[in-house]
Formats: sequence, structure tokens, C-alpha cells
Amino acid sequence: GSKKDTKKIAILTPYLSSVTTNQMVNLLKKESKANGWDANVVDTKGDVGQLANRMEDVIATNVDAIVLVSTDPNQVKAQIQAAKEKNIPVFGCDSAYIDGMAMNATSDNTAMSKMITEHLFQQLGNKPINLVVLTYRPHPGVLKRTLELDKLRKQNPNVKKVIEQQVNVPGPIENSRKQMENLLLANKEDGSITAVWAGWDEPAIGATQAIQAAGRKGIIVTGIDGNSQAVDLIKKGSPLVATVKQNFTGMAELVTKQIEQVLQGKAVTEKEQYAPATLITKENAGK
Amino acid sequence: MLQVKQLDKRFGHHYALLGVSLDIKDGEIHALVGENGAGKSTLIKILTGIYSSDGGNILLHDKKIEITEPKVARKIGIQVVHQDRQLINSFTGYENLFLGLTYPTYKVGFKIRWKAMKQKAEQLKTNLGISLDLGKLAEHMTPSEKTMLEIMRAAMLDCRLLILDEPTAALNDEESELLFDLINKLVAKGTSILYVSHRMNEILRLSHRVTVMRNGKVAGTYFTKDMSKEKLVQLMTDQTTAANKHIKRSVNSSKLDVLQLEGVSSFDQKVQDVSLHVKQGEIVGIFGLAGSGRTELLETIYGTRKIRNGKLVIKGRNITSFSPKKSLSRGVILIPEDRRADGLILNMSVRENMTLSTLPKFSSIFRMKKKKEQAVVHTWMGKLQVKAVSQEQPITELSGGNQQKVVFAKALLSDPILFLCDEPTQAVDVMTREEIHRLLIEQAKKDAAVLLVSSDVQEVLDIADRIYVLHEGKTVAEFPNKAVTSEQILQVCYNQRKQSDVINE
Amino acid sequence: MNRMQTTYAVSLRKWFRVYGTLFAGILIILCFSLLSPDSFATVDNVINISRQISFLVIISLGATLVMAVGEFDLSIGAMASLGGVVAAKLAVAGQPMWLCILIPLVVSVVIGYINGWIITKFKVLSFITTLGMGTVLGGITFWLTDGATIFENIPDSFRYLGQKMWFTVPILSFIMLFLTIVFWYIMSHTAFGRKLYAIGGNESASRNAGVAVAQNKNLAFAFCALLAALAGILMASRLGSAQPTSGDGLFLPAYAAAFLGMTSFKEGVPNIWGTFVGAAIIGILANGLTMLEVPSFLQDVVTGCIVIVAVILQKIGRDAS
Amino acid sequence: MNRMQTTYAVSLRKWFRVYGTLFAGILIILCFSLLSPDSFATVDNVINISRQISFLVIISLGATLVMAVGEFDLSIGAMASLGGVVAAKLAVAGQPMWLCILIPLVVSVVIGYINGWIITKFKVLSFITTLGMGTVLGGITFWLTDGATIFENIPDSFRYLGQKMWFTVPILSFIMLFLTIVFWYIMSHTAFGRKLYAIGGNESASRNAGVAVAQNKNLAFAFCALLAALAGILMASRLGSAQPTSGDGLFLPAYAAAFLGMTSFKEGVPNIWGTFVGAAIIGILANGLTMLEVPSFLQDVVTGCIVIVAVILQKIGRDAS
Ligand SMILES: Nc1ncnc2c1ncn2[C@@H]1O[C@H](COP(=O)(O)OP(=O)(O)OP(=O)(O)O)[C@@H](O)[C@H]1O
Ligand SMILES: Nc1ncnc2c1ncn2[C@@H]1O[C@H](COP(=O)(O)OP(=O)(O)OP(=O)(O)O)[C@@H](O)[C@H]1O
Ligand SMILES: [Mg+2]
Ligand SMILES: [Mg+2]
Repeated sequence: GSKKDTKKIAILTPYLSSVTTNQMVNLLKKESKANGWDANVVDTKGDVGQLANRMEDVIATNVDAIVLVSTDPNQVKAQIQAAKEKNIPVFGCDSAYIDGMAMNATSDNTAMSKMITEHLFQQLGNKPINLVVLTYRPHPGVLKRTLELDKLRKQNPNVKKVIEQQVNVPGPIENSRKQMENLLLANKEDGSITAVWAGWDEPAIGATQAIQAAGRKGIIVTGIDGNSQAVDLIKKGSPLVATVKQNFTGMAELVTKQIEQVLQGKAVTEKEQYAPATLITKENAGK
Repeated sequence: MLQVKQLDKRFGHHYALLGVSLDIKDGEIHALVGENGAGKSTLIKILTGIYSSDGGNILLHDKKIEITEPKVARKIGIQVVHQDRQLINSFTGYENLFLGLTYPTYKVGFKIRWKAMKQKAEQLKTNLGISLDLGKLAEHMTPSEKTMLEIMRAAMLDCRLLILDEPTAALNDEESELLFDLINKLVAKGTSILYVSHRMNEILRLSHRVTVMRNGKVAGTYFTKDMSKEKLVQLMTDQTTAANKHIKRSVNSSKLDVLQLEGVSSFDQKVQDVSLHVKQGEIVGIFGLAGSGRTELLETIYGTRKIRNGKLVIKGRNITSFSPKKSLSRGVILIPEDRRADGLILNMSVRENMTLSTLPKFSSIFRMKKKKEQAVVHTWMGKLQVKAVSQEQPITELSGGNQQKVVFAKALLSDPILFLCDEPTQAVDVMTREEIHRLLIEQAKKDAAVLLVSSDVQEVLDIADRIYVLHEGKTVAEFPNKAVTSEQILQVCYNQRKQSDVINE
Repeated sequence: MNRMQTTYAVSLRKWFRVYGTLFAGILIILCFSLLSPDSFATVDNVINISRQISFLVIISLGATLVMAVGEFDLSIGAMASLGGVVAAKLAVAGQPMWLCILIPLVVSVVIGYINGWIITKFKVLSFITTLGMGTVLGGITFWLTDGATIFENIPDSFRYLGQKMWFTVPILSFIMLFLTIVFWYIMSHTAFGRKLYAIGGNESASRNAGVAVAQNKNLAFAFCALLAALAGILMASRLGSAQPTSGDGLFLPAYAAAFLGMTSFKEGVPNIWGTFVGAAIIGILANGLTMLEVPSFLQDVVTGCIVIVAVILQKIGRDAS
Repeated sequence: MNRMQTTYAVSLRKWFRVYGTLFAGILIILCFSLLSPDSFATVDNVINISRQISFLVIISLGATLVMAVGEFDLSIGAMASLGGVVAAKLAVAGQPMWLCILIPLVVSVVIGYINGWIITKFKVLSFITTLGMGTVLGGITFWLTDGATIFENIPDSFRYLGQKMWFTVPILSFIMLFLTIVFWYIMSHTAFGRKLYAIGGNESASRNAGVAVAQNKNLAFAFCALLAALAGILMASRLGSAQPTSGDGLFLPAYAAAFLGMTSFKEGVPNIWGTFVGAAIIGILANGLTMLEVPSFLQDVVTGCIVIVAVILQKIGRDAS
């Protein structure tokens, strides 16, 4: 810690351009301001190597706390250790917990994936499921969701066909829309595609747009994250039927509370904390 | 030592060489002459492994050899100085000498032994009697220095046959003399020389035998002592031409000045305090040693080089802003020294090159008037007798002389009142040279003015009405071209140089 | 061989040399048509592809222009993103559609001109200058959006250009074709185009021939930025949202298209129809491979290999002649 | 002006011209030192920066080599990612450390050589060839990792090079300095290096003089790929994990560094120390701006502007002389 009065918090993320990460970072900034802390946001545009560098920089400037947003801490293990040596607590927000960190607040990716996947399967009932998976496995959170999907779909005998496509980042909406358009044309018969499972909301939006534009019926889409564009589409009764709203506000609040405690010299309440996610469907989308 | 038998080379449908045979003896200076595009450079490129032949044999000491790549040619002792300089601009003279050779290195660490390299180079310099600062970067060397450097490079290896492709094209007389000394030294050591040049005087003076090429074929090999300039020209062109003697013209002194310079200096001081004037209908020659700033003077007038101070008047109008575009609109055009680098768009066709300066004539805002363009280009190709398959042929495929004709056609299209010609007949065959001279005189007759830079005193004396001598960027003398001799002009150049040497000490 | 045969072979080779890449494209289309006749070789899919490649074609046209003058513009991706974001912000602010399009286009022309001005005025490398400019633009875009995607309150009118059809053909496809033809015409049939090519061929000779080198180069950069911004705007219109990094992904494919195009039509010279074919090949590959449900990683491998093979084949065609 | 003054002014200008970028770098360092003396201008931070720029320097050295022969390699980012992933996979599979490093390096040399071979054999543009190769490599990396980051079961030994210190200096910094010196030596003092420069200076003259152009170019590409893979391996070691896209972010900065470097030391020629300074400037900017808590978007704007201004200043220095 430093001797100065104003506490300095560094908020680091590689994915500031993602809607949800952005939302959390803004909340963290706001909460910090309310607490009288000086918060500095560093974004590395998807580059984890850079994130490690920037983390070292803020460690060198002796900040009072570091918050990693939407980052896999395994990728900055060495830097977390370095921070620990200098007694700088590292908090995770929508990240994960590993040794050396103070705590992490997140939605449980696996649980969210389970929630949405089961909802999707339930919607389709006993009909054969021809599934398109739009995902991006290099993202650690999305990977966890995808792995859970892999598990669940193997258990479900109704799943007949799975087409997995990696969505290009940057530009996920445009890219997923293109891919979906192509897949729709490749599978013209009704029922040849019955569902789209998207690893997060942006590809879900792209896919929804493609389905709407093609005027195809009988395909449902799900996303994860609950960003407002997606919620809007659900509300309007589009093919996008559900998403899981992560409680980003909750996460940011949890982290802020823990930072407060640590800065006062107290210990964290719990190393891994979950902000419960909620399933958003047409019924509760308006609220 | 070297025999060439029935060599063929085809580019597309067109034969650049057809059944060419030639033999070169030990210690002989063998000259090769022919019009532009006769195939001289092509033959040389085959001998040095740059092109492969489409038929025929090459024999070295009666043994058949295959020269598949430049390396092979060098190994068997064939060295060459190409028509276009083959140097690495960012390298010093020393390093250029060792290009493609095994550098002297330490056994441990492979470090180049720079000292040994320099010693070897200096030694060679002494042996050949060349004075040249090898520490300079090639890009800072004058054309003659570059030529010397290339010859030194050829001499680095065991050199049994040295091929020189127009080595004197960019040299003036003084520098050429240095080169001839060098050639004679090499021949005395038993080296054979294959010498290509458009300058008949050199050929007649230097060579033992001469082979004449015409349209990709050999027109014959002769002993030089049986030859004369007229005979050679006749063999080259296969026709008898009336020797084009210089017609002394008199310029009406009441004519107006087209160009007036008063105390003009360029920003980099390559041109200093130059005053001169050119009248309508007048051809004014500018002579000076290499590096005396002639090119720079023309560039300053044309607007590619920044002017520092002085007054420049064109047709009575005081000029204050300069750019090639503005110069063109005032009727001033430049025929640049380095055709390929500054005169032509190499990946464009003859047509596109010819009309580049005058595009507004052939276009509205919305489109090119292609028909008109084609018609005009056709006319000019006919007028200047440009040898090309069609006006759509890429300009690179034309021989040097024909490229120069296109440059002239481009200039003439813009109806200039003032020609700035920098070495306009460089690397151009005798016939084309006469044509270019005729062309300039014709333009002068139509009241255009010509400012002509040439490294060839004879050329200046042949067509200029008045001559300025330039030295270290300053005009040091002015002669009307009456009863002045080349000796007198050169005298001024050298004396001036001595004078300045004295001042510096 | 008899004479006629030879001539025939020669002209075939020449055709191959000049239209090599086009040929490769046709070959790819044939393959896909055979492998998935029901989905690939359909009118719907042609329309689909034409819409999908429209952004890429438009941005590649700009890349072609600066390549024609012998330079590079590495800021086109960032410029596209900025264009989309500015347009979307204006739309959200309730500005009329024509202003939403016009303002970013004007901004882009200014930025492109500044690119050109720096490069021609100080005679610095376009590579490093536009790399720097791209970074600056990325920062500005980020500042404008706070890093977030803009999608709330975008009026329907903003989606018109990107999502509507005329006579069952997307407006986007019309715009793309229209621009391709316009720029082909400019480059091949106007004095301006001729000057750009002359500058790219030999800058110093062009200057000596009275071509205003700096001015024309600046214009090329301005056009390039304009086209990039337009691509970005149309993309935002199509998606009904603007992401701060949406254009970045277009940068490498745009140059891939232009370079593929250089091997076609006008050998070794950047040219408009070549670029169009190049962009189409890239788009068709992505479309066809997705339809064949080739796994993502294999798609990359196949695309990369086909690009390399197309270039090589075309070269072999040339050398043979 | 009196004679001595002139000479002085001239030599100052010459210094500025030759060391312009270095000067810009020093100026940047001074600024940061004044603005944040407690954190920027510390020994710790110097060590920190030296570690951070090590990957960039290493990959940029490779870029410099291919630029020296007048070509480009756009596959270096993908090569770095692949190198890191292969090394990490081998480490997870329990292979000894030396094998984990050696195998990806050997693979990279082969790939680099293939790049060179395609380019020299078929005389195709390096730009499009390596763009294609980069796509292929990206696909392979994805296939190897299934898109996921590799971090589980990576033994500690794998982290050694990337995380350990010798005498309080990170091994990474030693490696970077060592390689810089080695490649400076190669480029400036061995026949191989001089040949590379000769090829870049005038390819046809070099060929005519008997330099084995194709062979040396292939070697340049092989070295370039080697250095890229090494950067990727070291990055994986440093992070203790390998991401399938980790190297991609190095691609543009590497060329920015090399181009910045071209304006230094040896004017207009890619050179090792210039590249080093260029990479250092990029690294220092990122470090210093973060320490000053400049917001991300402003960092981009500032970085972009400084790069442009550095290049312009250096040019002005040149023109004045
Ligand atoms: N690479 C090429 N492609 C096509 N044609 C060529 C090529 N090189 C030369 N030619 C043609 O071959 C013929 C011979 O050219 P070459 O350069 O050998 O002439 P030259 O005798 O050296 O002329 P000059 O005196 O002008 O140098 C010319 O008609 C020329 O147009
Ligand atoms: N690129 C350059 N950089 C530095 N110095 C140069 C450069 N080009 C030429 N020089 C020098 O400038 C001086 C003038 O050269 P230039 O060749 O243009 O003169 P010139 O009178 O036209 O002679 P010529 O054309 O017969 O060689 C020479 O001393 C030459 O070494
Ligand atoms: Mg010749
Ligand atoms: Mg000259």
C-alpha cells in the first residue's frame, strides 16, 4: 500500500470493447469514485501478453489494489505473485480465483451454461435438435460455457447434429451474422437447423439478425450475458428466446465491498464469491 | 579464347538474337557496334548468364560451356560492366568491390576482416592506377566514379574477358581517357576486352577488331584498321547516309530572350551565382566537367531543385514560384539525364508515357479521349520513327534509343518554347543521335530555345550557337560557337580547376 | 508441334496469365457448386455472397488506390470503425440519415488528406505514418464510445441502406457494384487515374512530366479513407449497431484482396477488377467452406493454402508463356 | 555566419539526422522521468521495461531481417502464437525443457524456409504469400489447442526462462540483449549479413554479381520465423500459459519498431540497433503512459502522434542538413 491518502486502484482488462465487460468496468469506476478512490482503467484490446506488461507497470507504481476484469488469472500468474510480494491485493471480477489473489467475484460460467443449455433443450422438447454452436474458445469464460455445452449435448439423445463455428473477434456480430447466413443457406429445409447456441450475446444477436432477415421459422437462439441489445430482442419476440443475465452489478458491488475491507486492513470474507445469474426469457425481459 | 556459335534469343515472338556468331582472341580489344536494339546488350547478358539462350553454343578455349548463372560466368573469368550500373547504393566502394565474392573473414566468428578488405582494395587501386575514394557510398559517387568502381570490381577476380557495355555513355572526355588507360593496362596483362559503344571515335582508336550487329544478326567482323566511321555506320544501318554536317546557322540578334538567369543559386549551393540567357531560336550549350553542376542547373531552372536567390526570367516574366508543372505550363521542358529513373514510367506503355505531360489535351474531367490520344501517338511514333511493336508495348521492352525518342515525343507534344536537354544523346546510336540533333535544330528554327548539357565537347560544338562553361556550379566562360575549338574549351575547364586548387591552399 | 497449335497454346497461356486469378476463382466456384449444389449454387446464395463481400470490396477499392500510387494505408481498419461509430452516434442523436452519412464521410476525407499531407509534405514512409494514424483513430473511436457497442436508440432509418433490398437485390450489393464500376472507370478512363498509376510507376518521372505528385497522392489517400469510412458506415447500418473495433477485421483481408488482384488483369499493378475478384474469392471461400461445414481451423488452413496456390499458379502460367 | 559555427551547426544536424529517433526516445524518457520520478525513473522499472520489450525486440529483429532483403513477413504473429502453443503442449506432455524449445524452433525454421522458398522459387510477392501462410498457421494453432488457452499442468521448469532472474536482471532481458548483439554482429560484420543488405539494396545487381539471392532470402525468412517462434515460446514461458492468439498482437508493433528504426542510425535502411530503439520507444511509451494513468484511449492517441512526430522530426533534421 502507499502512504498517500487517496487510494489508487488499477482496473485491468483485455476486453473493454465487450459490452458486458464495459458495463462492469464502468460500475467499478463509479463505486470507486463513491469511495473516494482514484481508479485507472487499462485495456489491452484482447492482448494478454500486453495485459501482463501493463499489470507489471501498475505494480511498479505501487497502486493499492488491482482488479482484473474478465481475465483468466492463470495467464498472469507470475504478475499476481509479483503483486503479492509487494503486498498489492489482486481482485478478480468476472475472472477466476487462483492462489495469490485476494478474491474473485463472478457468475459461475459452468452454472450459467447449464442454465441456458437446459432451457434451450427444454424449449425444443422431444423434437430432434439440430444445433449450431457459435463460440470463441480462446476466451476462457466462453470456453467453460462451451465445455459445459459439450457435456450436456452428449447426454441428450435428441441432439442429432452439431455445427460449431468460431466467431471472429473483433467484429463478432458481423462475423456471426455472415456465418449464420451461410449456414442457413446450406441448410434450407425447415428443421435442418432448430437451435443456435451462442457462447455470448453478440454472436446470438448476429445469428438472430440473419434468421430474421432470411425469414426462417422454427429456429431458436440463446445467448449468455444479458446485454441490453439481446434483452431487447428477446422482449420483441425474435428468434432469440433466452439469455442468462449475469449480475454484473452484483459482481462489481461484491468486489468493491471486498476492496474496502482489504484497504481497511481486514481480511476478505470469502475468496470465491458468486453473483447469482438469472435466466431472461420473454416473460421477464421487460422488467 | 571465346567463341559464340549460332546464338538465338527470343523474347515472345520477337528474336533479339538470331544466329549470332563471334570469336574473341586472347588479349584483344573486340568492339561490338550496332544500332539501338540491335541486340548487343542481350548478347552480353547471355555471355554472363543473366539470360539463357534459345539455341547455339558458347565455347571457351574450344570447350563447350554452359553459362547458367552469373556465378558461373565469373568463375570462368568473364567479368562484365553492364550498361546500367550494378551497384548497391547504400554500400561503400569497398563493399561494392567485394559483392558476390567471398569476403575475407576470421576463422572464429566469421567476422569480416574489414582491414584486409581495404588493403586488398587499395592494392588493386594502386595496381590499376585508379584514384578513387572507396570510402564513399555508391549513391554519392559520380557516374564516372561508378564506372571505375565497376571496372575495379571486374578486376578483383581473375579476369580473362572483360565486357564493357557502353562504359563511356555517362563519362566526359577526361574521364574516358582515364578509362582507356585502364583498359590498355588490362590488355597488356593479357585480358581480352569486349567493348560496346556508340562512340565511333573510341572504337576506331581503341579496338583491334570490330563486330557489327544489325537487327539481332551479325553483319560482319572486321579489322578496325580497315574501317572508318562512315563504313561502320553504313554497315550498321545497311544504307548509305549522307554525312550530316553541321550547318552553321546565324541567330537573329534582334530575337527576344526566352530565358534569363541573373545570379541564380540553388538552395544546396550546387549552383552558385549563375547568369546566362538564351534567345529564341538559339541552341546554347553548357559544358563542364562531371560534377560541375550542369544537371543541377537545369533542375533549378525546371523547378525540381530549390532555388535560393537570383532572378529567373522566362519570356520577360519574372518567375517566383517553381515546379515542373508550372514550368511545363510556361513551355519549359526537361529531358532528364537518367531516362529510366526520371524520364519514363517503366511499367506503362509507349502511348501512356508519351502523353503524360499533356494529359489535359486528351481528357475532359470525366474521361480520356482515347481515340485522339491513339491518333496523336501514332503520328508522333511515325514522325520520330520509334521502333516498337505497337503503341501498347511496355516502354521497358524498347531499346534505349527508342525510349529516348519517346521522351522527346512527350516533350514535343507540349509545344515547348524552351528545351532543357541533359545529355540527350547518351547511350543513343549514331543514327538516332543525328536525328535528335536534327530535331533540336528544327525546333530552334521554329523559334524555340534550347539549353543543352553534354559531356561530349564535340556534340556541343556541333550544334550549339553559344557555349557556357560551368565550373563548381558557376559560369566561368562564355563563347560564341565561332572558331572555338574543343581544346580551348577544355583548357578553360582545367585551368579553372587549377586556379581554384591554388586558392584552397 | 504445328504452328497453329503453338499459337493456340500461347494464347491460352496468355489468357491464363492475365486472368489467372479469375480462373482460380471460377475453379473454386465450380468445386463448391459440385460439393454443395443445393445450397451454394443458388440465386439466394449469390445474393448472399454479394452482400457479404460488399464491405470488403468497398474498403479494398480504397486500398487499391493508395497501392496504385505506391503507398500503403494501414489506418483503413481504424477508419472504418470510426466511420461506423460516428454515423451511429449521430443517428442516436436523432440526426437525419443523410447527415449521419455525410459527416463521417467528410471527416474521413479530411483524415485521409492529412495522412497524405504528412506523407508527401515530409516525405516520410506511408507505412509508419498510417500505422500511427490508425492508432490515433482507434483511440478516438474508443473515446467516442467508451469502448462500448452503440446500439440503443438507433432509428430504423439508419438500417435502411444496410438491410433493404431493391428488386430482391440488397442495396449493399448495388452500392458495391456501382462503386467498383465508378472506380474502375476513374482508374482506367480518366486523367486522374492515369496520373495515379504514373506516380506509382515512377514518381520522379511523373513529377518531371508535370504531374502534381503530392496533390494526387493526397487525393488517393482521401479517397481511400472515404471508402473505408463508407464501408464502416454501411456495416453499422447493416448490423444496426456500431462496435468500436468492427472495422479492424477488414484490414488484412482488404490488402489480401488487393494483392490477389494485382496478379490479375493488369499484371503486377493494383487494379480495380482484380481487387474485386480478390475480395470475391476471399468471400466465396468463407461462404463455401462454412456451407460445407468445414471446421473453423480447417477453413483457415484451406483459405491460406488456396490464396498461396492461386498466386503460384498464376505465376507458373506467366512463366510458361 | 562564421565558419566554425557553420561546421558546428552542420555536425549537430548530422547527429540529429542519424540519431533522430534515439533522440526522440531520450526525450520521451526525460519527460516521463520528470512527470513520474518515483515510479518511472527507478531501477525496478528499467528492469521491468527491459523485460516487457524483450518479446517485441526479438520478433522485431526477425522483421528487420526480412525487411533488409526487401521483403515482408506477415506471418510472424501467427508464427509466435504457434511457437508458444507447441512449446506449451510439449511441456504439458512432460517433455524436457530443451525439447520443448527445440522442437518449435525447428518447426519454425522449416516454415520460414517454406515461406522463402515459395517467394523466391515462384517469384511471388512476399506480402500475399506470408499473409496466406499466417492464415494457415493460425488454423493449425487453433487445431492444436482447440482454441483454448493451455495452462494446466505446465511444469515449473517451463516458466524458468520467462520468469527467473540472474543477478536481479530477468533472463528475458539477457536473451533480448544477447540476440540483439548477435544479430547486429551478423548484419554488420559477417558476409551473410552484408549479402542480405546487398539483396535489399539492389536485387538484380546482387544476382548479377553472383550473390545467391534465393538462398539468402530463404535464410532470412527462416531466421525471421525462428525469432518469431522464440518470442512466442518466451512469452508462453513468461505467462506460464499459451494462448492461441497471443502472438498476433506483436505483429503490427514489430513492424512499427522496424520502420521507426529505419529512420535511425542507418538512414532508410532497416537496421538492428534502430529496431531495438524503435521497440524500446514503443515499450517505454506504453509503460510510462500507464504509470501516468493516462486513459487507454488517450494512450493510443498519444502513442500514434508521437510515432508520427518522431518520424517527421527526424526528416526535418535530415532536410535541414
Ligand atoms: N526483357 C526483354 N523483354 C522483351 N524484349 C526485350 C527485352 N530485353 C531486350 N529486348 C529487345 O531485344 C532487342 C535487343 O535489345 P538490346 O538491349 O540487346 O539492344 P542493344 O543493342 O543493347 O541496344 P542499346 O544500344 O540501345 O543498348 C530490342 O529490340 C529490345 O526491345
Ligand atoms: N545523390 C547525390 N548525393 C550527394 N551528392 C551527389 C548526388 N548526386 C550527385 N552528387 C554530387 O553532386 C555533384 C554534381 O553532380 P552531377 O553529376 O549532377 O553534375 P553534372 O555537372 O551534371 O555532371 P554529370 O552529369 O556530367 O555527371 C557531384 O560532385 C556529385 O558527386
Ligand atoms: Mg544495350
Ligand atoms: Mg549531369
